[in-house]
Amino acid sequence: MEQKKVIEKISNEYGIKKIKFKKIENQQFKVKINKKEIINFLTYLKNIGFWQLSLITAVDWIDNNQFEIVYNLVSWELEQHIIVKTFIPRENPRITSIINIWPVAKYYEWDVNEYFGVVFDGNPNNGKELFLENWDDKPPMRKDFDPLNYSKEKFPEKEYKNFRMKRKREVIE
Amino acid sequence: MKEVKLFHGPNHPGMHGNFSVHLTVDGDTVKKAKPNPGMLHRGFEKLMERRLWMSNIALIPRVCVPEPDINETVYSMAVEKIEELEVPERAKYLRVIILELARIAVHMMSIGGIGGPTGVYTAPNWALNERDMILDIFEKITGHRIYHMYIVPGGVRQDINEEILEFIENTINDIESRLKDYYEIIFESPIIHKRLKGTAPLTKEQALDWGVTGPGLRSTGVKYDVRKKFPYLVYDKLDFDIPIAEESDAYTRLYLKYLEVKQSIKIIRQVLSDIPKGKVRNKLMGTALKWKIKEGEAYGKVESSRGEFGYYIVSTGGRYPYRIQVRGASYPQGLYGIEAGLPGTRLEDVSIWLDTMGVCSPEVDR
Amino acid sequence: MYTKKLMEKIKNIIRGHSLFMLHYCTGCGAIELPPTMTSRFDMERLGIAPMATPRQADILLITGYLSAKTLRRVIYTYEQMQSPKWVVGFGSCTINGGIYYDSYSTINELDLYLPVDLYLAGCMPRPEAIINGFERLIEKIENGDADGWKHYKQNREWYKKNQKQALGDSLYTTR
Amino acid sequence: MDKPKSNFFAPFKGIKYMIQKPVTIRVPEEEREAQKRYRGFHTNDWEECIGCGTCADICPTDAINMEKVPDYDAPEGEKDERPVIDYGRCCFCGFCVDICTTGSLKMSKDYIYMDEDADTFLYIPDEEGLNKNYPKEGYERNEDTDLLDLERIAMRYTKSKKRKDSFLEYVKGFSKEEAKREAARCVECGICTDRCPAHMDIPEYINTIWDDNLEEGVEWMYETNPLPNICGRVCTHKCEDVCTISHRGEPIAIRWLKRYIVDNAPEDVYEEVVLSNVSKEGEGSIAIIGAGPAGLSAAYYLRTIGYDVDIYEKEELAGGVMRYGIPRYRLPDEAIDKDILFIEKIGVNIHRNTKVGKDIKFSKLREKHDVVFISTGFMEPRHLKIKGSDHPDVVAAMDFLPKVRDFVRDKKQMPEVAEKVVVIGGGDVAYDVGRSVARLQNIKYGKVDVTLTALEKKEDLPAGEDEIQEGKEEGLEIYPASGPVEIIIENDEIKGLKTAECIALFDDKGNFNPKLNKDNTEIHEASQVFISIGQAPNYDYLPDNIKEELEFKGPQIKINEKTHQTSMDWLFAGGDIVNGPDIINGVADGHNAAKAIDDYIRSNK
Repeated sequence: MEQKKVIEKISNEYGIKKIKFKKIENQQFKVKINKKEIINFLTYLKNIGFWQLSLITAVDWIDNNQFEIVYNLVSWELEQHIIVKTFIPRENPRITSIINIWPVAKYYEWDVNEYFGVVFDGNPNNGKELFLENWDDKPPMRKDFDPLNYSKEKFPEKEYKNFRMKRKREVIE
Repeated sequence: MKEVKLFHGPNHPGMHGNFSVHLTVDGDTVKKAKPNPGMLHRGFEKLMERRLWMSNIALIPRVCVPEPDINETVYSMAVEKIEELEVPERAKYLRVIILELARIAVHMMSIGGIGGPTGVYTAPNWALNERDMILDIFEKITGHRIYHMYIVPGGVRQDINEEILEFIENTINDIESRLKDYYEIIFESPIIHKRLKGTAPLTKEQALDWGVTGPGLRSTGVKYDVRKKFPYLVYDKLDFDIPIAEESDAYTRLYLKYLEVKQSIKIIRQVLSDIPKGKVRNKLMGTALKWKIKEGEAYGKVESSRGEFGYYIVSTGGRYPYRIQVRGASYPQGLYGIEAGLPGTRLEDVSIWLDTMGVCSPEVDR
Repeated sequence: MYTKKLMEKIKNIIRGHSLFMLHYCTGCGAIELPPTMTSRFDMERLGIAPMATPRQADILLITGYLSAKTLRRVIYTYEQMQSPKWVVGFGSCTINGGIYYDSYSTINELDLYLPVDLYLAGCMPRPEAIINGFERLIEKIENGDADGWKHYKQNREWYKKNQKQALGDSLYTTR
Repeated sequence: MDKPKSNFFAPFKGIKYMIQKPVTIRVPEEEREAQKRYRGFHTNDWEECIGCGTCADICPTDAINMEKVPDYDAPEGEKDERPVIDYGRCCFCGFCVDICTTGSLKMSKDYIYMDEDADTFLYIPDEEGLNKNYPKEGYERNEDTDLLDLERIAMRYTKSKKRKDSFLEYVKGFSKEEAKREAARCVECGICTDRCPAHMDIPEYINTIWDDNLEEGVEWMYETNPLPNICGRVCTHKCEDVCTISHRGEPIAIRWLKRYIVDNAPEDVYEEVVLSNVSKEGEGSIAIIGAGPAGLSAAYYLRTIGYDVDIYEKEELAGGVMRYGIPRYRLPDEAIDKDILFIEKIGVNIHRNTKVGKDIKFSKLREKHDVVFISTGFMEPRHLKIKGSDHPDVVAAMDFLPKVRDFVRDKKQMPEVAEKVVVIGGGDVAYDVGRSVARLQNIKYGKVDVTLTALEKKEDLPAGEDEIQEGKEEGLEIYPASGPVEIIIENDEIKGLKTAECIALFDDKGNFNPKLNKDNTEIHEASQVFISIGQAPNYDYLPDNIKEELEFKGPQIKINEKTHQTSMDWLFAGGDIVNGPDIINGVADGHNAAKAIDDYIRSNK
């Protein structure tokens, strides 16, 4: 289906008229949604054909003191990709889990929880370790975490011994 | 009987890659499974934020080791979407050549990989040679066997000449001439039939619930292929079929890969005859040290050998990406799929399950 | 005395000619091992074959980067292996962190945690380089120069200290 | 989908391969050469490499470090560093080869290296290669892989037809888009900074254009140069001669980018930046004689430290050679005014029309101020002593150029120009004269007839390349390698200039002593001759007792290079009367003198 028609359909059926869609390319568009609306909106999208949840991710907007939670949905029937975004505050970040809509969201949310520290209410794995082991610093994907410093402290770099810069050969007179 | 906890991997001959599954078994039957990823975690997404748009090209192929080119392509495509950068037609064809060759290489590797859990060691000895011949092509085109760093935003790094085109043609002819032997020696082999037929079944509902894509989903009858539904590069101009099956088991999934190899050869043939002349790269403004990408975000996706592979890129208009998230193609089956799908499987089939579902640990861990 | 030395020499020659490589893929370099093992480059010509279990293996190949999480497993694995045993560092990452030098989850210098007998340059080394590397290792074993495992035994304290720095005090348990 | 059926005999079908050639490559007995484009270990040609460090900047793995080469004095345009590659980091992407500014760094086909000692993996690339076997060349950069932008953005000029009778500025300046494109080519190596006499932070201010942050650009500029409007137009741009991009392409238009920043930074921002530099730390007062580049530069930096500064300028307008020497079509008054305005705004007093020795006594300056800084420049013409050079129609450049500027500025009387003119000299000033004369001729007669005669050969004319090119467009004819012999005068009127072929400029000892071949002469018809063979200083403002105490070397004053003092500790000197030869050197000299004066005053308290 054409993007315009899909957008029209969503705007008409979903009720809230004010949603602003923005085209990224012919088969991809994005939309910003209020945090409270997110469950309803995603449920609706799944019902109209966006069956596949491609990805849940987060972006740390440290200057605005916000986290952006991004849901990527694909419909191979409508042949459209939609990016749904919502913003939550950076202090004590919480958002409702969507594992009841898409079971696979359990791991995407766990991922975001581990790397950003965002708590998904309803997900049983909040605070547990998945990828990392014995992690002892702030969530690593946050913007204020510096991986190089951490690496230097924990995993020392090699110091090359016996190295002496020498002139390899007489450079032209 | 008493339940026993078993660590399947990371050092296990049936494990492809550095990945571990915690199994709770009752006798030979798996009762509970918990994936334990992260052995290959390198924090790619964080590292990319610290590197220039160009320098990232060196980093990203390492996200998925067996099939690095999809990373370069999808990163470049997402960047091109944000920057609205045109790619020359010839470069698109060249990218298709690389991607399809890579698909053949990976499928060959998974056909060979089935030798591990089943004990049919003919398979790896044959199939990996096939893969190596493709690596020879890669070395000729890009200058390296595994990590090509060939596809960059705006096109590809180097043009190829007639000699290389001919070399590709000869190699795929050579591979195709042996495909019949694969059919007979591997797919008609009674051992493979005994071990794979009916093993590790997957229903359509399961596949949709877990979010499986690629051959896994197609083997349950859903005809979803990014190349057809969200055409990129020049796939809409090429003539090829998407093989699908109705009932999914380990054998079907493996056989689908074999059929896809045939389709890939067909695609490469078309590309070799259709490839237009012209330049291969549109560069961004200035030197690579100063490249900037416009403000915005985009999700680039391609059909990898294991399904939909995507990069979500956010740029704030600077010299470094603001945020990149990798959507590994085997992320759904590699994590949630294991938890939901493995219980009920017999212990000796766990390796087969992981192998034919195409769990690629580096892209899950990132 | 002489007979002991002679015996050692003969033992070394025999050891060098039947090496079992632990089949453990720790990083991306592992992708070049299948061609090396199978028909194209066929490392069995040199008497090297993959082995599934650490207790029967002689060579531990660290194929590239090691995340801290893997390092813990690799240390268990190494300590399970029977002496004499050899470690081969594979590619840039094992020497000085490689492309992941600034990663929060991968180690930089393998030599701090395990004794390495041979390093191969490249990212990643080609099968040719691997086979040449194995030849060199065999040579070293025959000459009795490859004694990393002795070094590990003698300097256990030092290695343990480094391992603890990277993995925390709970070296053998996870939280 | 039809699935294959199980067949008991299927596996045996592989038996036919028993009689075929095995696929195994028997490494190490069998050596396999890498493919043509293979990215193996690096090689580096030390003669070509200039140590710019661009490879280290692009490296995704931080594998390349620039290390100083001991006992190596790098020539101009080169750094004394060379890359060192850490194969414990390198990922063989080849970006360093793609971006190498000189093409010295290459990759070989060599790919096997192993060692038990990890310390041997740090490698100083040279032609021998890592295995010391002079490997074959592998990966090569080409146009597609190149990561530099080699083509300069063309500057837009007024066409020669339009500009030939106009004194309006003919260089139009970059638009925003053009400036950004040009700025994006810079690789930030900093070799230009080393070369610039004033050591301007060129990469930093170019970067501000790319980042759309001109305010910071102005800040960077005023760090080292308080006359950016002027230097952005008429600087001799030594920096561009050494630009690393020029090894394979066209150098970055550093001068025009500087001009872009000052022309386009918003006025209020500009003022804020300049004014905020002033501190109130220093106590003392300084007299500066001469408001030329050195004087103004010294005044600005002394004032920013907090000193009271008075400049005494004998002319009606400040600016010295910039105001009265350089023609207006190259340097409009607005640019000079803008720079001087800001210098005055921060509190520098410029006493115009005040000639020291006449309007104010030198001894009084000495009383009023703690320190006197002289920077009066070379404003007097140097005379040529040949037959006929005392004719009134023989005009010196430094007498003529101020008149032209006065004419253009106030529409005063037009200076006399004849229909046929010869200019003796081949430097920038000679071209200034020639092109000014051409414009005046166009206004007066509607056609151009200007001939330049230079001692130097065509390839080493001292004038800038664009000057020569643009002069040609405007109708100037140049006769290189011809030395003046005689100005032919008939009936008290000039008929022409007789020149002889110049064989050598210097004698055996290396002193300037042109040798002329009197057998090969030429006569250039003209009724007016301009002489532009250099300028001289004028020290008549200095009282005799001070002049006696000063030390001279030729026409210039000898100073202590570190402290900028003359033989009297309170008297400092700078600019052309000490160093020369162009504006940017004057600015640098003024800045250094300011620092020296500051040190002197502080140490005396």
